[in-house]
Amino acid sequence: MSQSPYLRRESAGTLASSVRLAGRTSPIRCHLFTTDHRAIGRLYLWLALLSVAIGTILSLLMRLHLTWPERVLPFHGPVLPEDYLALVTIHGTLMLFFVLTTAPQSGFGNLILPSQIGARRMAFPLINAVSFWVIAAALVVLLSSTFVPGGSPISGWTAYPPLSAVPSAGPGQGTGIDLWLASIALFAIGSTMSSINQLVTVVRMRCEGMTWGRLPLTVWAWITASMLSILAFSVLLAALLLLFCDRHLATSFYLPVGDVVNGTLRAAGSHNGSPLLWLHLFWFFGHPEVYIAILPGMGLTSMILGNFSRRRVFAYRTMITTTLLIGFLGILVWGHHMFVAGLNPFAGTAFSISTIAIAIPAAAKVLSWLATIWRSRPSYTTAFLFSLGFVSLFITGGLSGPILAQPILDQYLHNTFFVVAHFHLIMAMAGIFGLFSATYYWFPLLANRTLHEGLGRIHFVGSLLGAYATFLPMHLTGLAGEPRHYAQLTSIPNAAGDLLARTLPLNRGITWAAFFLAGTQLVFLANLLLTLWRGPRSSPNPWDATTLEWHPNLSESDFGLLPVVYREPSQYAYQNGEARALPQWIDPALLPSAPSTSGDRGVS
Amino acid sequence: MHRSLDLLLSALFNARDIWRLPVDGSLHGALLDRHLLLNLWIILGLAALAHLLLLAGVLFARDRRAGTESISRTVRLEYLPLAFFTLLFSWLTLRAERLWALSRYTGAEPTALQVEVTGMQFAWYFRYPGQDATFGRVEPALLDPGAGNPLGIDPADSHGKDDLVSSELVLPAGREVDLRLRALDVIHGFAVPEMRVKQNAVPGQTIHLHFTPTRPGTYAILCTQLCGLGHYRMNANLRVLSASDFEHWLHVRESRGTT
Amino acid sequence: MLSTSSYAQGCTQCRDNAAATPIATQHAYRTAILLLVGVAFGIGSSVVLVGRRFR
Amino acid sequence: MPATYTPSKPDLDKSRLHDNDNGAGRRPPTDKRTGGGGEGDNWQSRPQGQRGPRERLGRYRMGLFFALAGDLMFFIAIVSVFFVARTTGHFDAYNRYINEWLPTAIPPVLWLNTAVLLLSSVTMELARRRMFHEPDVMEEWFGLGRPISRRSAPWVAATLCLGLLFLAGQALAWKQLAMQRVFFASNPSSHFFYLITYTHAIHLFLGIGGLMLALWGLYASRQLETRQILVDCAAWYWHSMGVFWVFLFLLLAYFQ
Repeated sequence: MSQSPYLRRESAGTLASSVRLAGRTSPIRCHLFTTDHRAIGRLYLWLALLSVAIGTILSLLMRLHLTWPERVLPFHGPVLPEDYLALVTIHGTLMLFFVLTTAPQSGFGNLILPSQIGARRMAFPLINAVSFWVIAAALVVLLSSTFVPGGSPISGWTAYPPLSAVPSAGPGQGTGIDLWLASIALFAIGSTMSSINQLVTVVRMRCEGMTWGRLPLTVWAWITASMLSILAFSVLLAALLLLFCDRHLATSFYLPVGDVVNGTLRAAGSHNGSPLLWLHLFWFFGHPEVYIAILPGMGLTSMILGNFSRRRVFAYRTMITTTLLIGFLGILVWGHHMFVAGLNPFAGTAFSISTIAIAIPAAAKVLSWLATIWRSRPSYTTAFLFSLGFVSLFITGGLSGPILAQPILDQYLHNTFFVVAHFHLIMAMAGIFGLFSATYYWFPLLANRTLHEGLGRIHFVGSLLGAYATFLPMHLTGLAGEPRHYAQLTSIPNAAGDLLARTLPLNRGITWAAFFLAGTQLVFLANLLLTLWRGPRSSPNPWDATTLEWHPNLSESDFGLLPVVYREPSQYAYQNGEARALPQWIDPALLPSAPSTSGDRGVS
Repeated sequence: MHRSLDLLLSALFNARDIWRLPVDGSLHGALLDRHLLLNLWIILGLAALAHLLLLAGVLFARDRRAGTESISRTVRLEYLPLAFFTLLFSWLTLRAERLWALSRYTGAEPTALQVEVTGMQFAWYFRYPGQDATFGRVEPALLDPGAGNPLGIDPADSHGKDDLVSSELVLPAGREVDLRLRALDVIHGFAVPEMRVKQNAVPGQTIHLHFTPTRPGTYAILCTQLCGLGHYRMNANLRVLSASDFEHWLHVRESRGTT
Repeated sequence: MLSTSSYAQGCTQCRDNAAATPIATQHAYRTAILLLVGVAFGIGSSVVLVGRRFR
Repeated sequence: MPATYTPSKPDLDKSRLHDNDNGAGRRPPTDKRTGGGGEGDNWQSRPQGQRGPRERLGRYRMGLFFALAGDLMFFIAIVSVFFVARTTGHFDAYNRYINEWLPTAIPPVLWLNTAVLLLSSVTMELARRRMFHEPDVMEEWFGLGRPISRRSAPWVAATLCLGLLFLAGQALAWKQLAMQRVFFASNPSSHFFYLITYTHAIHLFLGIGGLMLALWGLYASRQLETRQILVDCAAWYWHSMGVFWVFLFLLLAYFQ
């Protein structure tokens, strides 16, 4: 393995292509207004990093206020209930849209997806750049809602009307929520454009030999998520439009007759809308959105477990099928958010069954992961550890899903902290672990350097302990009856005060754990900065990976060469107990004495 | 078989302290709790098993090559467990649906006590129909909390004259109650953890919810759907009284109302 | 004891149930849900079919 | 630990050189090779992204189709709300069941508009066909001027005019309704009438932008394929808006 010029030329190649496209060497043009997919991917990741930092600080403020409401924050004064709800809303919106959707789907999607299918660029580079800037504008609009009279909206990321439709329903429900609407509409448009781009890239731009069966599972996840994005975000856009009309054009799609908010009779007379319509449209988007956030993590975990176990991903074809199946079933299950929302009870039963059905492909994935690593002597890199963490969190968070999918149990658990625990484990924490895994794994492609493994391990152990310490006890406070969205648990009158006070000791523990979890992330930030500053240069294919993004000459394909693919990913030849990686791009004719390595099925 | 399962489950009832469930004060709560605890133990077991497999798989090394797949291995490791999960989840869903149908598919008994529950930012109001057993007409335009008419009962309707409006829900133990949930402004969530019920009150809709409180005591009624800045303190008391105490309470309230 | 308010039931409940979900509305919801799901499924399947064409 | 096979020189040489063919030159823009011949000549077996002149066109067309699929979901979402709202009633204070839905009378001019829009689809299809007329393509490739642009542009311009006519007709319809005191906020059914016609009009404005871009491209762009893409995508978009309109219009006319 001679010293490959690949990595040093990589940035040069990127620069060159940007220069060629931008026409000038101004660094702003190169890095900010670039149409190069890697540069755009990096921009997405910076945007997500900024959002996750803000979102985490907001969540810590929420925990602080929830457990010690009498505390006065420096520079702020007392936290009012509406401030707490604004924190909830912006935390949810930031994390779900600007972190869990952009980072795995658009960030790593841009950085890695074209390389993984052997394409030189995305199908529509310009549209790619535009969609980034639309999403960046969405972030700016969202954050600007803090600075308008009334402050940020207080109706949560789900923005149920009439609370979100009537300006008098609370502070922040005036200009604040208008900005929120604008932000989400922009985000929907940007995401749809970016998804179309990815879908076309995968369908049309695969290199020679890259058949559907040979696509890495990450790519399968990305295109399934893209498909869901196209379907779901359009419906969200329609829902937002109707809400906008209700707010400003005196219609009443979501407002019933005789709705009296804050003493003012609204929609008097002749209109009869229903808030349930919003719930239907929103969750038709909202549930696929959850899969958009988590599918890339599932794909990546599969690939990383295979890579570091030096094995073919167990039941590869089934993994592809289950990815698609989760995508399709994901369209069918939105009603499980509405079991107690006033739906026909028969609809509850129907949605319950479709929801339970989705547990089966999810379970298939877990089984496949377990079988892939089973007694395989894996190498414990940080990326692998985070993938293991993903599996663990996915199991723990996922298993409470079937409980919540049973309407009779949801009748007790709906909107309690049990639900908060469930979706934070399976979506937020598993999603973040997937992102960390991706970061540690692909950092050599991001910055030509390798993140420090020792710090990475500390980061992993801290994060895993922190995640479980924070979110496992939430199941218990939820079972004890603690509802979501409560600004405080103390000094509440009536029997409710006693009920909530009982959860307080556990909640204090959760807050401490949350601070520990957030503090651990400082290790990651330190690792990131240290590595960017003076980290070790990475070797061309430091993980002995088999997928195309590690092709040593890929970056030079700008100048003419495209790889050819000969086999599925994660193929290995076993000799004397050693596993040799057979990258997808190596011609079988060039392999020295490889008796049983040909074909897609691997070694049998 | 079923008997022994019941025995096991009842043993696990004492585990309520582990799971921190509040006491159950309703008739249907016992079955719900049992199903919930069954679920919780199953997922705890599955989670533990999966993590054991994960750890064992990582810690006990073997030949890497042994991990390659064959058809029999795929069936054994993937499809057999999947078939098991399908059966398990179907069984749980079936049990759950039976309970769901029991509580939601049919309305309350004709003899059930009628109470109307109205949610508004940020309070619950409870209305009893009074002697004539009929709720008076309400009109949004007549809403006037300052004048003691928070629900907008139409004074022109004779049915409304004897309606009792209370800020706490008082129920007799052992009698089914049929709640009619309404919301004036935004969506509210009517939840009584100790009664194991929860149902959103949606403006523009009247939604029925019925259950039977069995255990006298004072319980919390919460709002579980984000309804604005006062959401966290939108609550009320549910007082479950013995039948005679309830009759007494109703009598006192009614005589106070007419005088 | 049952006397005080046991007569409210009969008609009020059927009226309220009807108010909550008239048959026509139920039907409309069903149509709407099928429409949304059907089109989404159609689009999803055609994406898969398009993918198969471009092997 | 040579766990990865590093490709050697011959390996790299084996990867085929990518031909940067964008349809602008070197090869006729319509491919006449039959395939089945020598190495790499079989068009269909060649890798994605390198199938020659129509490749970029196909990519843009597919992107547009995915976008239109999303757009279809947008309209379907509105239509499904339409179906629900149409039948939703409520009980008033006197326990009467009230359904406020009063069907909005369709201004007759909409029938004319529909005809205009359908006609514009025909002209657009003519423009699109002209872009792929092979004798003309060859003529241009031989350097005999730009007959394609010349023959297609009038049809695009005609579509543009018809599109503007349609929008003017819609504006007339809105004005007629306003004169009958039917506004956006008047009634649940008028909500939908205006919502559907407005959103469709916004889509048509985008389409008109696309047509103007195509018209400008026909004169400004030197690459034939770029012009083909512009006209082709504008045409498919325009056709879809026509189909959407017929669907929405029938909904408003017969299913209110």
